[in-house]
Amino acid sequence: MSRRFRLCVLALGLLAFAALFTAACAELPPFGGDRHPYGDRAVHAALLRHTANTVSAVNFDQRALDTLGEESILFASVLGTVVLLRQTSDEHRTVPKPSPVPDRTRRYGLLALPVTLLIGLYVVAHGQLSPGGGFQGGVVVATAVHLLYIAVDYRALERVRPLGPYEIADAAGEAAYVLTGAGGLLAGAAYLANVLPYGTFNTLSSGGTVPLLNAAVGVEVAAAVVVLLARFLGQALEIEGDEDRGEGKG
Amino acid sequence: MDDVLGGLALLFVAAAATAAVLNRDPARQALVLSLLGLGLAVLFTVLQAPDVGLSQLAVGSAITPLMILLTVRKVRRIGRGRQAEDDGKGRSR
Amino acid sequence: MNWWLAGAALLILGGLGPCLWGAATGGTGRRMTAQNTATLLLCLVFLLLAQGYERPAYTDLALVVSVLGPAGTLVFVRLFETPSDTPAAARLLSPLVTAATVATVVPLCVATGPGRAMAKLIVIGVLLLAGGAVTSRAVRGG
Amino acid sequence: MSVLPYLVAGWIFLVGVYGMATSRDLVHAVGCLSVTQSSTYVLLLAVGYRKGGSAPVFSDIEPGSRPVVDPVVQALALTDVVVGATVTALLLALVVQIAKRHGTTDPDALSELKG
Repeated sequence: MSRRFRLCVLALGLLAFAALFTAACAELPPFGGDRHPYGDRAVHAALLRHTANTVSAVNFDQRALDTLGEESILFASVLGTVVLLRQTSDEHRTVPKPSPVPDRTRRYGLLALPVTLLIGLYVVAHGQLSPGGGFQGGVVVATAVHLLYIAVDYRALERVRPLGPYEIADAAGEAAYVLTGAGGLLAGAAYLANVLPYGTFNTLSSGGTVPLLNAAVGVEVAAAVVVLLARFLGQALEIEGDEDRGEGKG
Repeated sequence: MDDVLGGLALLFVAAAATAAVLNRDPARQALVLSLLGLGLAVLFTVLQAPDVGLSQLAVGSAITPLMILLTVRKVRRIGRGRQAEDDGKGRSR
Repeated sequence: MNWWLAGAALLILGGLGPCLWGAATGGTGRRMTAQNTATLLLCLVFLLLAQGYERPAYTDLALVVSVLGPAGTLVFVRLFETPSDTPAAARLLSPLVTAATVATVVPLCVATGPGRAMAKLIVIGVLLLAGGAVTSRAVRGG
Repeated sequence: MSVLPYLVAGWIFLVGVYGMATSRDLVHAVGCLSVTQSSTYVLLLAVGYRKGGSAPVFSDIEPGSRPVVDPVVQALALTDVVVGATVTALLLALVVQIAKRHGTTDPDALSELKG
């Protein structure tokens, strides 16, 4: 199939999609409309369960099973990446050259690390109250750890990042979510049902199981991103293919 | 005022998406992608979805560019390794 | 008419728009300078939006940008292999951003009044100024 | 204004697909995929928006004091943003593998290699 022919097929497909999509837009409810039956009911249900951030309530209470699915996709893709980027037998590790970083950047990195970590934990902990939660806060925490590579040095990062515990934390986060859900079964309700007392509205302990599931997701996401980036960093900076690989295969 | 803000954010996002696709060099694309992430975060906030905006910011500002740039570096290193290998073979023949 | 939202719209149109143009075309140094300026201005946009919508909870976004924005810029500084060819005008940008930060945070502090919210605003302002000072030097290669 | 958000979502989708189909570098194609992905977030949030509404987060406002937008679509988009990033990582890992095996990331050169 020539490139020209392929472009023609592509143009045809894109034009057809554009035409159909524009036609569909005309039939969609108008932007900013006042009718949101699902939204109104979700807000009502979240307030009944004393969860101030209704988005977290939808994620970790009303549709907690969906989030378990999403979390499993995350877990599986991390697993896949780890397998794909592992060191194979025909590769060896080299010690990366330290790259010069200006003193000013180094100082900033060391000061910003605890601040970023704190902000990440704050975002996770307040997930059921204000915007934020395990998914967002976990990524911020993982970014904080990597400030060591970005602003200081790769070897400084390696010292605070023994990979084993992070891999265990990743699995433990996923397991904690599943087990908290099973707690619902033990209490005689459905899987992932919100069985804990709902607490006082707009306090850290409100929302029943929402803060627990939120924290489990936070742990998993943070550990997952650290593990992911560790693999990419290892491949980009340390692992090298053997020179005689081509001859061995041929 | 809401309409103006929303329109501006939408146009910014559309322009950033187009620019991200038209920058064919992956490293430079990563830079435009990070701007697209920032634009999306503003758009989500204007659409009153700060949770999603926060998610987009956390992922788009540092993690995704870092992964793309590390991949680019690895791919280039492989390319250089192959080049050196081929040169070596050519000389020995 | 809400002046805070008008300010945010102005920043998007006059600040982020040109930054996108700068980041999508030209040499590497110019692109990184534009990206850096965009993250710093973005933080101000979030502060203005939070005030304009009367939702103090939205300032969390500004708080996150004030640390992750500089971190993102440092990623690019660290991993771009080509030597920096920063345009001379980049020197003028960092005082401009500093002035814009002060000009945004101070009126916001006055509008919120003393309390926890004001402390948060000041923290964001300080983080942003520190991050901006470090990253704009790093982008210029110093 | 009433259909602009939908049209922008459609445009982002189209431009992302165009980029993927014409890409000469797999890393670039993965970047285009993440552009395409973001069109779904724009569409979802546009559907859930309510004019004059505010975020459905009641840490700083009284419940019922202001109209709020739809939290369901926000929850859908929120998790996918982070999960999408890890899927992007998986795709990038595949690209690294392809580069190791074949020494190129140009899809056209790869299909020539195959036959």
